[in-house]
Amino acid sequence: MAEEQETQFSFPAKYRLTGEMEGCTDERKLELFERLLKTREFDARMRKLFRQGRFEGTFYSQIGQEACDVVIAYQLDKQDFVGPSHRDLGASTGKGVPLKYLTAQVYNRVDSPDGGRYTACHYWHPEFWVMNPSTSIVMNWIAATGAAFGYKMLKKDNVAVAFCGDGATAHGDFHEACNFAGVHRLPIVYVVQNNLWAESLPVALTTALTDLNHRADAYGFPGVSIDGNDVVETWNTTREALMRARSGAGPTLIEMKTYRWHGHSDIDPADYRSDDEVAHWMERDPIPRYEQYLREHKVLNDDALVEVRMRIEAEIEEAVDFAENSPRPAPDAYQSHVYAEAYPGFEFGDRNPGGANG
Amino acid sequence: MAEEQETQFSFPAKYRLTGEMEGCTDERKLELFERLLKTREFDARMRKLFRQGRFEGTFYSQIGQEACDVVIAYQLDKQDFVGPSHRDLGASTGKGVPLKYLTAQVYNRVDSPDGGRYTACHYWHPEFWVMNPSTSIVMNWIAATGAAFGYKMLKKDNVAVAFCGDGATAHGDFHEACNFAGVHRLPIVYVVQNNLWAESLPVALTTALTDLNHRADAYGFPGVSIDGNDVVETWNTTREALMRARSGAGPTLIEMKTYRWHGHSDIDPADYRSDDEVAHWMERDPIPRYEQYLREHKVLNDDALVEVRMRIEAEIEEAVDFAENSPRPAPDAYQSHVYAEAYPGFEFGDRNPGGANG
Amino acid sequence: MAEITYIDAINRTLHEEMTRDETTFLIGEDTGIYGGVFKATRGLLEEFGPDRIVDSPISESLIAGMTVGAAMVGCRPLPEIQFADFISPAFDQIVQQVARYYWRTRGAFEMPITLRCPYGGGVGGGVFHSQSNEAWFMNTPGLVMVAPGSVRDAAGLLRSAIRSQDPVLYWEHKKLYRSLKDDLPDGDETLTPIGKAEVARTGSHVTAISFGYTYQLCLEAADQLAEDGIEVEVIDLKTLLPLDKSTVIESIAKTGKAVIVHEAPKVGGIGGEIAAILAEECFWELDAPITRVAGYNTSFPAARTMEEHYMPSTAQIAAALKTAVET
Amino acid sequence: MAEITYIDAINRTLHEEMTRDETTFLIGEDTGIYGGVFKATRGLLEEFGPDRIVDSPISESLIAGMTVGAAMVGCRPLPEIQFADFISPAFDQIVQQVARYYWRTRGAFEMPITLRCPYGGGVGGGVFHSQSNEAWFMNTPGLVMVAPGSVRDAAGLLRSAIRSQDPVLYWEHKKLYRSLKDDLPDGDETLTPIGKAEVARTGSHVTAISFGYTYQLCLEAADQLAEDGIEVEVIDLKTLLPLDKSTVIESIAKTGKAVIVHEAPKVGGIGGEIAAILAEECFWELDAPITRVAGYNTSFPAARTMEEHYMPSTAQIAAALKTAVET
Ligand SMILES: Cc1ncc(C[n+]2csc(CCOP(=O)(O)OP(=O)(O)O)c2C)c(N)n1
Ligand SMILES: Cc1ncc(C[n+]2csc(CCOP(=O)(O)OP(=O)(O)O)c2C)c(N)n1
Ligand SMILES: [Mg+2]
Ligand SMILES: [Mg+2]
Repeated sequence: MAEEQETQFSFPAKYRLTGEMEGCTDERKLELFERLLKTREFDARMRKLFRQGRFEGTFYSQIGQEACDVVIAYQLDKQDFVGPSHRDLGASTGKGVPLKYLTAQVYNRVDSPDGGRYTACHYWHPEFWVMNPSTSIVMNWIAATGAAFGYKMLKKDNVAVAFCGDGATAHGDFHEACNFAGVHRLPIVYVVQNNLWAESLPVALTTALTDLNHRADAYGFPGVSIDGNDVVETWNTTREALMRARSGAGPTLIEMKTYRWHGHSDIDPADYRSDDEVAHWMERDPIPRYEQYLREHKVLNDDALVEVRMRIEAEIEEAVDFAENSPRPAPDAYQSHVYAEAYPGFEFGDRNPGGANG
Repeated sequence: MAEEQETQFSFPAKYRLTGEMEGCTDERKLELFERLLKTREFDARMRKLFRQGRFEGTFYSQIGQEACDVVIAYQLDKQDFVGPSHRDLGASTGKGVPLKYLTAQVYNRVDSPDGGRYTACHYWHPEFWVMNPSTSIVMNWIAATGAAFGYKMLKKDNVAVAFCGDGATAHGDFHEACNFAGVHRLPIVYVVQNNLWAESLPVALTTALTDLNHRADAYGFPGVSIDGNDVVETWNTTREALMRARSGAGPTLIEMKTYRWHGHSDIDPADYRSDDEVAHWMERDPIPRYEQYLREHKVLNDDALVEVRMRIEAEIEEAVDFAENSPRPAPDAYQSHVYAEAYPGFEFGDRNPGGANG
Repeated sequence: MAEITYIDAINRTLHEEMTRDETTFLIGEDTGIYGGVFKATRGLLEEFGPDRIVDSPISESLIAGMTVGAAMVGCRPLPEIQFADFISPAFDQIVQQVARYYWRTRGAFEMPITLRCPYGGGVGGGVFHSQSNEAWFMNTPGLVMVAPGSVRDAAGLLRSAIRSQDPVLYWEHKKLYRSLKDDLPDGDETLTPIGKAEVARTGSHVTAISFGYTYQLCLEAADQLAEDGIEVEVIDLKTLLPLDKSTVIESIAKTGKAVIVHEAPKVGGIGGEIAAILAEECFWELDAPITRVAGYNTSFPAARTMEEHYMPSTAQIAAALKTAVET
Repeated sequence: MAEITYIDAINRTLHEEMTRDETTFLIGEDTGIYGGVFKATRGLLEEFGPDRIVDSPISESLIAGMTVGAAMVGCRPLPEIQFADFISPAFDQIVQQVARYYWRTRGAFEMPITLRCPYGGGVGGGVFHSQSNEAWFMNTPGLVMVAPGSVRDAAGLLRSAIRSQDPVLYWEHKKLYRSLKDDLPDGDETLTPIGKAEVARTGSHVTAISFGYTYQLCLEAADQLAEDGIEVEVIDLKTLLPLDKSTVIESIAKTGKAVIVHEAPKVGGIGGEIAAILAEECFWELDAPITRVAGYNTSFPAARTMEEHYMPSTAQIAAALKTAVET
């Protein structure tokens, strides 16, 4: 079929992946592939459902950037802390959060981890230690730094991983978090996904730097820039950074060069950028590049791919059903969990005392 | 006399100043010396007066760090913008603000530029374009960046200079300002005075860096670290940075290694640091080093020094008299200039309507 | 004379005022190339170029704070915060620097800054795209806040704010952007006075006090109640800080009853300040408890079912007004 | 049993609670090596070491915000802001993240965070070392605020705050640090309940409602007025958010008159919320206008002459109470 052909041969030779994935068994290579593809397919399906008006709000597509967070999230222990940003679907799928929670989140339904009160499309799950991301840019960076501090203080072996975009690196909180982590050599890996744009802002208006790894030069820990669409390089770099963090050697900042294929959100026509630019980056699609690598290494063949696709298809189908059948939250369901303790004077409020309230 | 001897021979040979001060006439070298010495003597006198209880509040001594801001401030045009921090006496004295305004500020008297309403010891003067510094660390950094933007937008030839300490570089606003200035190549020079301490915080707990010039690596403009107690090096480095700024080439960040001899403020015993450390830095006192340089270059001799000292003494005497004779502000004098425009509903407040108010 | 929307009134006024005064510049996120996420700044980059229409990095503290230095050297800055929800990183610069600098310098430097701030719920955005944060700034002398509730004032208050020598937070309600249309004559240069509330509808039974989107709901509620013979006086505050006390007090002298309406959570909302003024300065004129109809004391929820529940409604306002009249 | 100061009560409670719970840690500026600029954290570094007593860089946003992640993984964080004036750079993290995270996660993560905040004027510090900023946070559901006005509560509220599962801003008044001394039995483990105000002195003519330093002034004013036969009921709010409405309302039911006292500027101060509650919920019990005695609507001035003028005084409070009684 045409699609499969495309995934195998559509990119120029120079984008062919080479080298070894350190310490990665064939089995895990394949599982990683499945998570990547699942992330892609899930995202594509959500976009379609959004255009069909099946859920409200908007949708932030991550297509094109999957390798940046799936690859590192996949390597984490369940108790490791993940601080995703607004586009980090792969932080959840990479770590193995079942898709049904993610669809329920997108649909803002009762069965999302927050019961539909928090923003759609902000994927998280408390049991998987993927934090509820902050819409407010780079707040998660500070929170993840705090988690890394907590692990260190409590003498736990876990690490934290935080994600942000190129645009987010201009925010004051980016600086305060990195600086603190540098001073205290916290067990954390910072991932900056440089997709060249922050909404409509070109990266040249975010920073005078060409390579964002130099942000780390200000904090006294290593920074490195890699091709975030190269699963092999991403694997090896993140693996090393995680080992550094776990060994007590401190933080690493990794700039991953990547690209979002679609608009900032799905209501953004993204006409601030050229078709050529988009085409150039689609050629560097991380998934077919990795697929070919797996085929070359005899880890994947047509049969296996069919199986993988079927499993993904089934999970997505089920997850969409789950969300669509999950009730919309009761109108006043948000009136809980403001405080953990009870206070005599606290009231949610009553707009029409004595009368019928809505 | 003993003091003079000391200024000439008390520091080790390795601290002897060498090289040329680019583009600086002998006359200006001498005037610069006078400003440095004036800054020192003024500060010492204020410390004495504080211990005598002649004014309230506290006092932030700058002794030891004078070269860091006097040298650059001295080179500015009157319309150039200066954003000092809480310790930057030299930003005002260097730019030529008459001492009487500074004593009046320290004494919080009517004749200070703000009539005693703003914090003592926060030297500024609107006509000399030394902004009213923000006690809140590094706020001036943002304001000066805004001024540099303004100059550029309005196509004025002026530049801005901002000062902060090592501790301030950890603040988010430091980052946002530098980053923006880098993107827009603003006409600004950023001076970080690394005096090894931020109150009681050693610089190693502010940053994992050894040299703070690397903060600039994150912003894509040059950073340089110099001996801030070496007037010659400071002159040449700041001169070049100012030329860069004026020519449109953008910002420079200069880390000046220096030391505050006394406590954070004059109520701080500073017992968090060793006597050895203090002694080591007193040996590197910028003023005698520069004095000897001037003597070696035949710019200064005993007679000239006596004259300089007499002028300084006289100005300080006069300035102290001025402040001490300046009235304390009327109790309600702060009840003005909340708004520039008139609003029918605005009231300063009246605590006892109908009764006697205090 | 053409009908234009609230957001187009903003856009047009920005064009006009930036043409009028060459020292103005606009800085914000996605305000240039994109023309603003709501298109409020559409066409400005093309007209005024990148020196005056600055697409800022994601640095709200810088956006708000850099205006102080720029104003000092002679500019008239027009910063924009993309969503009111993201004004909190700029809070420090606004309350400590922008608002106080004129006072701190005893008048040496005026701060002619207008910071635009799209706020409010009802647009399906969840907790970070729905907040009404005006109350955070009420305890900040030196700051002015205006909040247009009509197309005329969207233009008139913005024009006044830009020409003012004081720092003004201009609260524009996202739900009014395209839902509100009105005539705005070409070339109209109306300056809505800052610091003055307006009795938008007269009535003698009860006073509804509001601003922005909920002011429109108050008008609707007044229409509904008129059918029952209840005459509601509706006050559009327009300026939130400093509040126009006398207009409100005069109205209460007439009606004796006050219902204050806003969207932010009730506790700590600006309704408290208004109620306190009335309870202090026209206590003897009041003949019923002062009621506040406001947002619930929680964060703003995302799912549509909950969002609808959260927003004050015309029916609830009408019910509160009726209860007050029947007291 | 020994007399100790307000600040020593804080210091002692920190020692005790940090000993009791090994997941606690303290982070702030100059809190370790220096023992705090006011010495509130003296001796903690020596006792608990640098892992648990963190001398932070000058990064208030980090100080406040990092506690969220730390709390999630099992810590009980005790951040300190050096002066309340510098809480504004942390405002974003506090109101958007710390206060809302429990709600956002529908209870998945509790936020047992106690942020200490030295506030208030009268110590000669000028505009950046004198502010009373509590009102900024009043519109933030999810946040708790306490403000001890006595030595007992300095300990008792701090202990309760630290053991609470909610994020608490703990406002400690700098002027009370050493001016207030009282008995505090060794080993005392009193937990002042959060959310409860206290009728600290009973009276039937008028109610003075306050907290912190001005609560002490209210007690003084009540003493003075007692000599004229005026019986003032004094309420120490203790918790500012969520307010204990019923204690205040009950008192007004008795006295019919309310004078609210705080140091922050009057407009937009928390007195507005209290007045609004009274005007809404016990309107019929009121028989005089509600008065607010508060800071003037300007920034806080530096020179001593002006500072003294700015601070509410016992005489002014007494005068306002008397006026209310005579109404
Ligand atoms: C504090 C804050 N300011 C502004 C926004 C609005 N906003 C949401 S995403 C975004 C751009 C983010 O760009 P980048 O960090 O590069 O991430 P990307 O969207 O490219 O993944 C902006 C400005 C926000 N969410 N938070
Ligand atoms: C935002 C803010 N936080 C904290 C303080 C309190 N404070 C005043 S000076 C200072 C240390 C500053 O250190 P540094 O920047 O190195 O300057 P130095 O005093 O050494 O000149 C601190 C923490 C402040 N003024 N502002
Ligand atoms: Mg991006
Ligand atoms: Mg320092």
